[in-house]
Amino acid sequence: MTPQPHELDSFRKDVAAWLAEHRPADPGFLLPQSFMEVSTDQQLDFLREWQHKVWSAGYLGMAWPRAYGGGGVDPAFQSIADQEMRRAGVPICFNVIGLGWAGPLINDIGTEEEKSKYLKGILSAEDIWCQGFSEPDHGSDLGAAQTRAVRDGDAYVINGSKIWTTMGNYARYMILLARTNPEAPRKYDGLSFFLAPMQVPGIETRPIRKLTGEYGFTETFFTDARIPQACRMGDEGDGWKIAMKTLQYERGAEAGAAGGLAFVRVSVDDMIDELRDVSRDGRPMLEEPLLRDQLVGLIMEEKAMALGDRRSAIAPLTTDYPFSLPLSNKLRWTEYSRRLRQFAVGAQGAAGSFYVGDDAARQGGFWQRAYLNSFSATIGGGTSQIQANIIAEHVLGLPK
Amino acid sequence: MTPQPHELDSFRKDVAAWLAEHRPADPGFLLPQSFMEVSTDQQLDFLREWQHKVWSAGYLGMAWPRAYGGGGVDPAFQSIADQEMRRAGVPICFNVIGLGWAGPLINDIGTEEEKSKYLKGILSAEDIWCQGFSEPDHGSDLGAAQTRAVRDGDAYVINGSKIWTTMGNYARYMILLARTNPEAPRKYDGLSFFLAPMQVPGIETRPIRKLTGEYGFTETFFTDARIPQACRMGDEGDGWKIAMKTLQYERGAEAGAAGGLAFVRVSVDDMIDELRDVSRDGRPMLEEPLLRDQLVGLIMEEKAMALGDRRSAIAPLTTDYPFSLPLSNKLRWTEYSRRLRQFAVGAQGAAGSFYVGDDAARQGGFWQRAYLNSFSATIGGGTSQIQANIIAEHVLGLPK
Amino acid sequence: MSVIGSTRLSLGEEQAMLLDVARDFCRRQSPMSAVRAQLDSPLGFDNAVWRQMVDLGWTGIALPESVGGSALGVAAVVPVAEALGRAMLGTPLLATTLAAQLLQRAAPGAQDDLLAEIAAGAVATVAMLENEDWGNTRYQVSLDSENRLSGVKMLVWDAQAADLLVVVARDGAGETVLAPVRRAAVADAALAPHTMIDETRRAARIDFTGVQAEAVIAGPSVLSALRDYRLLGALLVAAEAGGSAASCLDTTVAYLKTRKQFGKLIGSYQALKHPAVEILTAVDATRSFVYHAASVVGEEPLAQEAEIACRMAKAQATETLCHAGDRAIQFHGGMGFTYECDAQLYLRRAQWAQQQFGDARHHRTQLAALLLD
Amino acid sequence: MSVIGSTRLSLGEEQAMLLDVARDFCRRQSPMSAVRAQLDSPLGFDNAVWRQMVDLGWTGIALPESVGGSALGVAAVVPVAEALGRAMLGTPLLATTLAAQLLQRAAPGAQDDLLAEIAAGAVATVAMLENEDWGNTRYQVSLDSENRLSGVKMLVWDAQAADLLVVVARDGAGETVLAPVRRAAVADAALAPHTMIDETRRAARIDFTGVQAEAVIAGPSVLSALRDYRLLGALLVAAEAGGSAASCLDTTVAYLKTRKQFGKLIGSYQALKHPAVEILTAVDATRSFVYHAASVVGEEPLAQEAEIACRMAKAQATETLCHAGDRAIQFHGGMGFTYECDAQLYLRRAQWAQQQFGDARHHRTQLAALLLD
Repeated sequence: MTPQPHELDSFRKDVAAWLAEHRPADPGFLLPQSFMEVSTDQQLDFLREWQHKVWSAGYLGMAWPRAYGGGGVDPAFQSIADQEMRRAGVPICFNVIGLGWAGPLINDIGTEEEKSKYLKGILSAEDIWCQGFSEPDHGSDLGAAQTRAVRDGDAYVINGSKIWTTMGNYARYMILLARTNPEAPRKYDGLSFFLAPMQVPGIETRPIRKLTGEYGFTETFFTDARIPQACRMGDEGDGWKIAMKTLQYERGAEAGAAGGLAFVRVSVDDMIDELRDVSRDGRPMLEEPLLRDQLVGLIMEEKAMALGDRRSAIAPLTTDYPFSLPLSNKLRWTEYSRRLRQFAVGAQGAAGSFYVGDDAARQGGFWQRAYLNSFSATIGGGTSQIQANIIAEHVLGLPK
Repeated sequence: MTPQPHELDSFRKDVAAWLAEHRPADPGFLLPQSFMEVSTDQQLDFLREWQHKVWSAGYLGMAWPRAYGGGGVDPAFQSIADQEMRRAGVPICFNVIGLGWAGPLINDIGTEEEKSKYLKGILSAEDIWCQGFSEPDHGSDLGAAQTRAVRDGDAYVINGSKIWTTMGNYARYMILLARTNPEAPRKYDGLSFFLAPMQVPGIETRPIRKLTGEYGFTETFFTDARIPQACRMGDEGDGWKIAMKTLQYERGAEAGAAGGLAFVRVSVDDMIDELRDVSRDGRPMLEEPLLRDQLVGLIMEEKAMALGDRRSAIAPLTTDYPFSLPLSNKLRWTEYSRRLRQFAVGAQGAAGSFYVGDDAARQGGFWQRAYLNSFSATIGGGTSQIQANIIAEHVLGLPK
Repeated sequence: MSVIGSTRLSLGEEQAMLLDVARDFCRRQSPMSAVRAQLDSPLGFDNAVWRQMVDLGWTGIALPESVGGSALGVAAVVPVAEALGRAMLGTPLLATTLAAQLLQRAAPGAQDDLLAEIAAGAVATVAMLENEDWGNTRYQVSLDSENRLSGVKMLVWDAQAADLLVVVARDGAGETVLAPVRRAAVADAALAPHTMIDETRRAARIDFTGVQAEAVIAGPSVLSALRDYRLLGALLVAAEAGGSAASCLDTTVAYLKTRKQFGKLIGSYQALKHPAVEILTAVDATRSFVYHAASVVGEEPLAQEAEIACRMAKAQATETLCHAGDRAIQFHGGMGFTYECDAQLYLRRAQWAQQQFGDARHHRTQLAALLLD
Repeated sequence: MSVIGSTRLSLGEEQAMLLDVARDFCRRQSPMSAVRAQLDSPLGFDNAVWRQMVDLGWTGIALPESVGGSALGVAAVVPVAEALGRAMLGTPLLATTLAAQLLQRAAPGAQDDLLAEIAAGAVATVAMLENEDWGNTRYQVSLDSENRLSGVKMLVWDAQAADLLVVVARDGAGETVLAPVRRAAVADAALAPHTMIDETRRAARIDFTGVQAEAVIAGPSVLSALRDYRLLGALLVAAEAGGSAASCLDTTVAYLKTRKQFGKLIGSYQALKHPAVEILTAVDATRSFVYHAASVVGEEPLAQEAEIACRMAKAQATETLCHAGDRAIQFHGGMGFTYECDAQLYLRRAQWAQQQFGDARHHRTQLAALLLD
């Protein structure tokens, strides 16, 4: 039953009111802009409490079944809640691998038992999930994964290592892609998919220090780690198919995700507001013609993306290359974000050479750290170069 | 015997004086900026006369043997003459395939007979030469040439076609790369090299209309055209090696070329001078901050290339990648020229939408045509994309 | 207040229908062979095609019903302009539409006879520019007390085909006025056709000295109408350029899919495929800006939101087409260097389009003031 | 007169020797492990290495022989700065050289005692900046009639290691003066180390309130010396950044030659190799500008030719290193995102370097006036 516009309107008001009342106070330390930036216990505790609060208020997992902690309503409500959270600038709902990847997958193809066991903990932030796809030697080439899972009685014995495991040191579960059949003729056919517990002997995580100097990812080592056979999702050999499936949910509530703010989108607005008082050559920076023109360029770029979102909903205006806007979304946004942040550091003058921890750093070094962190998005999830290949081949139809 | 500095100085003064006295008057029609732009009989006659004059004065082919029309002096003199011709802004010496490619080759590896027969006509501009390397289906991939040369008695029978033949309709001779052995295991080994006459039955040229609307190139068709066996240079199968050798002479007199101005180098200086009186938003264009900054960028780019020429002569300052400056010269200059000319068209405001032939076009539409013609250099002689590959592989050592 | 501002973007039913009809019409009437057939012609278009466009009502799309128009606003001309650009079909539709807008906005209701002629197919154009500077608003062409003009205008679009010329002039008091003039009142010798870099276009230099104006339109609405004219001109050129950029990309992509070098389809090289993706992104941005502007140009005079939108559309479209045209030549290799290859048509169109109604630098400078001050 | 201007570029014998010696010294003394060992250290450099540099005479390269220098001019410091940058070796050599230049140019002959200390290895630095604006020349830090300072300076390079601080201040009459101050005269609590984005660098905020100056240098040569100081600072940072950009490129190229993805060395993909070529071209341009500037900074005060050259060097170096550092991270993929990968060192250095002595926008704006007006 499609919700009525007036229902949605009144719901939007409710969310806005709740957010206005419950938005957390500034904790006094920099909050992560994305789930890939959770590097201290302090940040984790804060975000866990916030997500629990959002869920308790009924604004997370709204379209998931009530039986598993969800709200059982139309996804349109969740989309509105997400929009309002973005508008209000509240912190992220950080359990993203659970909310956006593992949860929707379990909802979609999981057994009754799996649903009962996992879904509520994802929403409540009790169970943190991580992802074990990438391996040190294979970066963007997921199909080449070498981590082995060997059947032994009612268990699989795992050996190998995974890298870029977000919150691997905090996670209770991992969605794991491992090779059950190294002899399969096509490398993709030898992979299987697991909902693996992290607290078993033989699994160790080593924090990876990011270029920012902080943490947030781990490398995960498996040494004869035994996980129950029941952890396997689908049949042996279905791993690649299921892993690809999990990537579809990223597009938000309408696609099955639990919702919540997955990352803070930094806007050119924020930057201009923040830099209004910077002085250049004795005058306000915003009077400098070259800088003004670069700002116009950034504003136009961001506006073009916002307008693209609108246009993509109007069929006659997307006839040439219908997949162009959705498939290029990641490339456009992540590269824009990187350049925006890089610009913001450069625009600060001498203060741009300070870093997080310096009293004189603007906004505590926010832009400096944000720029360094921006590469997680231009590299992770398929580098920008690979994204460009995908668009060239799948949108323009150019040869491989 | 290395010439003394004072000899060179005094020679430089002589050339400058001669040029000041003999520089041709404005002919009233746009002159070609390069030998690839000779599109009318009027232009050809003018350039032929000019080259003959330069040669008669002793300022062309100075380092070639006196016996064949040259001057028999050190190449340093020719380099100075070339510099002065560039400085004076006189027209080009247009018979470039002869002066810069075929001539040096004949000097280098030609027989006594070949030298006597060909060299003087190249210098005097009596014999125009053209080049037959590229073919319609193979663009930059010279090694794939398919034009056939089949030995028949004391002749070769040529069949096939060549494209981008500069002045093919005016030329008396062609340096021709043709396949004598289609069975050779490596495609490069089946090619032979010819100094082919153009005025024989079975050779026809079709002018190619350039994007400017003008001519300057032809396509050349060979239909059972018989050329004497004696035209072959080197042995059968030496074609690729000899063709590659001809490319080395391009670097000027010191490398064996006859000298003379091969093309007019358009500078940012010329552009700024020309655009000083353009008005924008009611004020002089040169007061506009964005445009000023773009000009600073172009000035810096051109200055960096001029400085690079100086630096490349100082060994301790070229240690990292010794071949970087020489091997990237073509890419840098041709791409810069394209962008400079594109900018010059754009900077003109409404007048930039006029073309050659319009009375209101600035400088008779010079920049518009120059921009369109600039692609001959970013495409011909190996596209910019191929140049970048060459630099990546041969300078940086990146894998193929 | 966000600098991003309004993100309104909608497409009305009539607009959608016009987009559909116009693309179909252009596909049938204007294959590249037809475009090339007009490159040397005096008027630059096929009169039979123009008559069909008139019969389809396209000259009246933005005119009131009272003069025979369909009152859909300039927003509905946008999809038609885009379709014309896509097919590189040169007709006086843009010139005529813009001249009618100028008349209508400068003297609402007062020029209905002329507007009715235009809706019925009379070709109209505006004579505004006097030098290369689109930012200039101090006109030298003057009107004496007996309504006689003197002075020279340049780059008058489609002057060769025009029935009616709207001349921007200053009167004896130095005020900016509009003077409609019949083409018949201009001696043939006073009209000198320009040689355009875009050979699908026609324009002329006209010496109006001694020409008698039909009427004089004065008053404060003239300046406001001229401002709207410049902005709507920028928008329609942007819409058309966006269409041209889209088909330029298609042409380039088609070549990349079929041409082989070194044994591989050249479209498989990242040095060509990644720039093609960049052009696609720019074409997408152009289309978004153009239809956003079309969604906000409803009011008269144009609101600031509309001004921002029109300027963004023109700045984006201009840079996109210039880049797409330039790369089209390069990526076609030797073929791209020939007159025969369609790439040159787009490059020339790009050079023309960037110079109409102000280039990207001009609009970006204005945008900086609108967005940041 | 050509806007291209002078293209003088030469390398004297001493410069060539210094280049050779410095590259060799840095290669031995500053492998990446040594650089990393200093990232957390209070002073940011190894004092033993610094002493060797002093013993090699590097602190006196540009000082007169009368104070124990070798009188080779700043031109001869350029190859050393380049070598330091290439090895990412952070020492107070640039700070000390520039402080000595400022003293020497502001009061020729009058500060020979201090200069002799510097030539002998005393660390010196300049306290000039008071806010983020390199274009600011109106100083708030003031000097009272008893030569006591008040006010706060920021971004004082190597303040933690300095023996001598040259404070730029205004006197009671509002004139700009220089006040040399012993580090010992500044209370520890008045010096707050900055946290730098480039962890090889040290700088501090210093509250000079109540500090007694050793002397006061006044007169018209102060402003001229400060102008030269800013330009020479730009040049030395450019030289150093050029060295860093060159080794950043080497690091990236080495990775592209060894890392495989999808079964191929990633350096074979044009999406990576062509940008690497662009960086190479920019590194080449930087080096040319830097040595050109070194070839024309002979005169005191600096001629306009030298001003243009220093600004071009800084503008080019800044943009080159920012781009090279950014791409180094991206092209190293996941590895580039780690602290362990050297790419981050270059990116951080780039962010630091662009902010010292004015960024590219600042210098390009000045260049426009110098070249076009």
